Amino acid sequence: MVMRRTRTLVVILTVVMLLMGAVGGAAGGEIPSGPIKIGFAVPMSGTATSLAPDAGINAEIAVEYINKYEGGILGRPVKAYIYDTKGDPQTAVDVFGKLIENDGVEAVLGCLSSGTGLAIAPRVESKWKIPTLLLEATTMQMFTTAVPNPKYVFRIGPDDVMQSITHVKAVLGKKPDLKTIALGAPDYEWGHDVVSSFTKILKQLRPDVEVVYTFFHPFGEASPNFAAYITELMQRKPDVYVGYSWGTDGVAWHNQARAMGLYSRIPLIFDVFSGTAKGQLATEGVLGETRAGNCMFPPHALGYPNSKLAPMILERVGALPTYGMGVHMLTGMLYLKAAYEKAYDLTGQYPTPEMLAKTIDGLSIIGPCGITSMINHQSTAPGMAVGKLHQREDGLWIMEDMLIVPDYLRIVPPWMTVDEFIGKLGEIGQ
Amino acid sequence: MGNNQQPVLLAAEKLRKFYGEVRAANDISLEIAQGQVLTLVGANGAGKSTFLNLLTGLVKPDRGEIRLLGKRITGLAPEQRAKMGIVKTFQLEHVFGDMTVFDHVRTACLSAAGKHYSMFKDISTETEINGQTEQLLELFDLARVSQSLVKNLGHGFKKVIDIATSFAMKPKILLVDEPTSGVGEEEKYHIMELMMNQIRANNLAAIIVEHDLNLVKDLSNETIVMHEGEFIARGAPGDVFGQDKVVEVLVGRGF
Amino acid sequence: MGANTRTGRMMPSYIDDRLIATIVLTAIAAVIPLFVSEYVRTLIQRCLLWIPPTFGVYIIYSLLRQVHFAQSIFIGLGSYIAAFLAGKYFVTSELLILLPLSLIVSIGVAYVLGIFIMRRTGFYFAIMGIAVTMAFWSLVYKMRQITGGSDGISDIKNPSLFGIQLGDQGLYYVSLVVSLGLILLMRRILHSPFSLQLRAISGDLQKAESIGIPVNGMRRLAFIVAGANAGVAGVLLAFSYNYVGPTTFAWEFGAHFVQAAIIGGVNYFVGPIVGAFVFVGLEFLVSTWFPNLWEVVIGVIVAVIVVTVGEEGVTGIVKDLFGRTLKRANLEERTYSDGK
Amino acid sequence: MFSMGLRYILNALPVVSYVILLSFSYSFLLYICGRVSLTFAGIYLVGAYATVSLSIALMGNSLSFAGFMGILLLASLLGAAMLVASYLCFERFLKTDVHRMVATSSLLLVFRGLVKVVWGTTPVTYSAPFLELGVSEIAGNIVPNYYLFMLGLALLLMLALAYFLNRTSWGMRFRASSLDGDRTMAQACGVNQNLVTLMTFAISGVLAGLAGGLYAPIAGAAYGSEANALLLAALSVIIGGVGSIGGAVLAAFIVGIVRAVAAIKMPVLELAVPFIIASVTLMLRPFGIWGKEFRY
Repeated sequence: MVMRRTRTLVVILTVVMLLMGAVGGAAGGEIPSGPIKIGFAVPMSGTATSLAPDAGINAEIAVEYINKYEGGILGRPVKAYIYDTKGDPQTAVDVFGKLIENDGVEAVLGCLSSGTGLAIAPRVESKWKIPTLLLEATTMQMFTTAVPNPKYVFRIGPDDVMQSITHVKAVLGKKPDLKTIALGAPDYEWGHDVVSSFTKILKQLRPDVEVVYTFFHPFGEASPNFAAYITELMQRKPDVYVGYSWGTDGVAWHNQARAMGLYSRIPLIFDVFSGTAKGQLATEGVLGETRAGNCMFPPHALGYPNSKLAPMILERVGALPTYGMGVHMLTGMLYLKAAYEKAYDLTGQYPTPEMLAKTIDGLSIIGPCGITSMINHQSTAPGMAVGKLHQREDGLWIMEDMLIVPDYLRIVPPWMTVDEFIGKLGEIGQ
Repeated sequence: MGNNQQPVLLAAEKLRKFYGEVRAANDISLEIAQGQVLTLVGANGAGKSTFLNLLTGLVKPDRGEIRLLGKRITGLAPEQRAKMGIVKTFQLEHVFGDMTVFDHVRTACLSAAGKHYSMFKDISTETEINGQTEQLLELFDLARVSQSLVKNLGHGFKKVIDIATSFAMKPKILLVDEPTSGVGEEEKYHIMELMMNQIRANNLAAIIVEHDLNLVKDLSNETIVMHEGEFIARGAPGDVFGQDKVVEVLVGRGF
Repeated sequence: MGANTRTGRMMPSYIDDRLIATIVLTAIAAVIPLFVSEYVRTLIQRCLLWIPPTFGVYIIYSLLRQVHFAQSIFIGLGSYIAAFLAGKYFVTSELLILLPLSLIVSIGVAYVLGIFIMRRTGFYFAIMGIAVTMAFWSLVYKMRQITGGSDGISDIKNPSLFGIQLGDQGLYYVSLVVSLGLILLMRRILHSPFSLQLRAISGDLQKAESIGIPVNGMRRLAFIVAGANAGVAGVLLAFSYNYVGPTTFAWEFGAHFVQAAIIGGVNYFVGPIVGAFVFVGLEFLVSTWFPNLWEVVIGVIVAVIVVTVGEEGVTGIVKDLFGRTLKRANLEERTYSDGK
Repeated sequence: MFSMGLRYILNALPVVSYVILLSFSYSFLLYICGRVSLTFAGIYLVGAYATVSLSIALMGNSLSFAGFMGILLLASLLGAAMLVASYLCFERFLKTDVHRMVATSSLLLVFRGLVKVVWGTTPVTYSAPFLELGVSEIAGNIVPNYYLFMLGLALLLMLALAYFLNRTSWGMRFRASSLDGDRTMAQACGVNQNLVTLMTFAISGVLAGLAGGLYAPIAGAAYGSEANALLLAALSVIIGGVGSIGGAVLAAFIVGIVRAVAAIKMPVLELAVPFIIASVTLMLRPFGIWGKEFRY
């Protein structure tokens, strides 16, 4: 009997211990100690680098900012794993594999070009299942054909239609009496996409405006000569020129167009990415946009977090505005921070990747571009603004006379296709 | 060794090659029969090497014709002519330095057998070729260095290797460009002997360019003197070297 | 066999050493995925798939002494064949169809390109290679409707073999088998009459012509062999990324194989294998330790190797360090004096 | 028709000018020393960055054109010094052409990597000299005076080099050592080969550095621009021929103008067209339009 009782006691004790262990395990939602690992897959060599300059430094800045001014995530410092995609989609696949499978990061920010984004997004959804915030990768294919029902993939930066609607509205708003327009873009997928959606939307809203000249210049040639295009452009004499050249292309375009007098000969110029380089900034009076991609810090966002971010960028990169990688990355980090904290608050547990991904969607944060929300895996600011560039006394370029296009005019609702939405644009505008 | 009963093997007709002002070959004609050994002498720049190169096709003539056994070969590439039996050895070092002696000769054996594109066969299974190669190495007294890299061997060896390689092509006519230049006195005779033995044994035709007039007398009983792209004398070496103009060309310039 | 008459030693004979080394290395490659993380497996797979194109560069370099920058054409062809047939316009994902098809296309394209590229040597050959690669690149880049332009073709599903859908692990083993097969084939080719005569061409062009070697034809065939290797690897590379973009056609990509071959050492048959592993491994380490210095590190390494040991490469350095040990495994087997 | 032609020529000027300098920088080295060296493209990159950084540092917003010329001079001297240093420390140990090609092309990687470390990859630009010179109107075409200045400077340098090579005793020594001449003979006649080689590298460096400096105000100093410069220069040498000054100028004009024409008339071919021309040239005239037959 004694034996038996002892045995029962042992069994009961074991069960109790196991139960306690299980409860303890469940309550193991305690925040793990040590730094939180976040991966960055950014172009740091190859052609894309000259276009998305200093992406690596910008990643460091974003992490430094979070650690220094935001107290990390859930009190844990962020440890960044920054790798080079060389701007090449295939290398990006390798880099993501390394970040996720080898280093065990909890979320990844990365991929600038559409190609890189398209290469990794399906893998993230089907295999890796780690929250991934794409920086740009603006192609419409992303959430229509590549990953139609995203769970883990998010995008910071506007999609092509969003930005084109903003651009068309801005141009029409700034110059209502325009008759002719010319468009120029770099010769790669994004360039073709934005030009075609711009043209489509323009035709919808103002069928009478004629596109007199469209050109696609070689992309990322690093020391291009645009004289032929500029001459042709001046001969066609459009009322408005909308240019999408960016990175080194943008710098070269800006220098050459200014020297050849393009800026004084065409009534309105919308240089979507005004030259962003050390030593040479924008041109007074030319239109620019506030999308994070361009980082003309809008005046209303000069407080938090830009008052702290801007000096960091100036110190490390030496140029402001810079191409928006730094801004994107900080936006992404702020989303992640907010998602971790919200998920933890709601469940009392340290979030799994799945919980994290679910939480990110629908979040709103205050970031470098003002209030920004993640709607249907797409980060948007309440309004994308276009305004005239102006250099302040202290040397900082800001935007004046801004025209803000609100979200409901830009975001394609989930129940509509892109074409339907564009077709309805006229009505919605009323 | 002149054997004029044999049919004409190789015929050159009015070959001309000018390099700007320089007349390297000025309407040269020549016929050579099987088994006939000619020596070619002349001062530097007389056009001897150019003449040989014209025959092998390394240099394209401005005009003129070359026939092998009556067949016109003027437009053919060097490698095609080599296949047909016109094989040249070089004056300067033209050897495959990174190969072993064995491989060097074997390359030519393979080429003669037409096995250029044989990619999937292990070379060690080419027993026939390897046998031929070993035989040639024996004949030219190279067997003991067969595994040495060619570039590590002396000048004399390289000459012999070059000649042995040419023989691997089973030539009909051998064009020999200064086989003994830059070789010591003693080796010279050794090399010549090795080569002449084989030429005679196979009853080959040969044109030999040589500087050493004593050697020329031993080599053949017919010699041609070349000057400024033209043949200025032809005949038995003893007779030819007595002629005034020949002395002027050869000796006068020599000093 | 002069140099190899090492009889009376404890070691087994020459050929057995090599066989043992091959078997051991293959066995390691075969079982390693069971023990390592998925990422390391991917990395090894990448190395394996880099070997065939690097061998292509190696053949052109070690036999013809030319620098072959145009490998990316054939990688690209193979990749896009896979992307079109197994991805965009789904026809088949059967490797038994895709691999031979890519082989045939690569050979055809290499034949045509070889007609004019291989007529030139030295700097001109290198630049012609780059020029032709650029032409292909811009063709693929500009045919946006078909190739997807710079966005490429994404979400290519894994292929099947004998009708069985392969997982990532299955793909690894296919890569291993294909790469091993090509290595053995290359070994055979490098010991063939063909490659002996190619070495004659690079040794002395005039002499080669004068012993009747059809220089242009043989060079072209060498180019075809190099291209075919890359074409086959291209198919598997496309599947290993599940993505194909025009950067596969970029000449910078082709230049990587030249760097890998140089690092490995073009004097040794194992050079390309060592080169592929070292290059990919180096990329892994550098991107971890100095993500910003990739170009400097790889540039300095290649430059230093060329200046100090030339064609010997890492293999040569390792051989010098551990000469005796490696001699037993016969890793020092040189293409340059292979006995007979 | 004529005015259209003129327009394309004027549009091509900046490319033409820098390609003249750059391609001759390469072909001069190849011609005199018989050395393939791709380092010149790295020098081009350094020249561009040096010019722009010095301009920003020394001149700020107060431009003086003479000051800019001084900076250009400094940049070209820096280029010469770097190329000579690269020869002394590195390139002279390279034995064969294949080695030189592989090693110097990896040196380019090092150059661009170091540029990234020093300057980052945000382009650096200083276009004041470009803007300050203003524009001219030639037959209805607007052309910045800076383009004309570039072309003038490039042509002037080429003329000076032609004079130097053909009319001076030092030039004779250079030509005696070249692929054309007989190096052993030159040595026997007391031409100091080492000195000639060093001077050739220096001149080549001056040309490359100047090309970078001259073009920098137009496109900014940008990471990665050396690859493009290298390809354009190499293609021009193939088209024009090694060692020929006339060939360098002619090829630069061809490359520049066909690109300008293609940009407007056939944008699909803009990037490919120099390669196509080079390939055709190689088929029809293997040693270039103006070149002589060399070993290369």
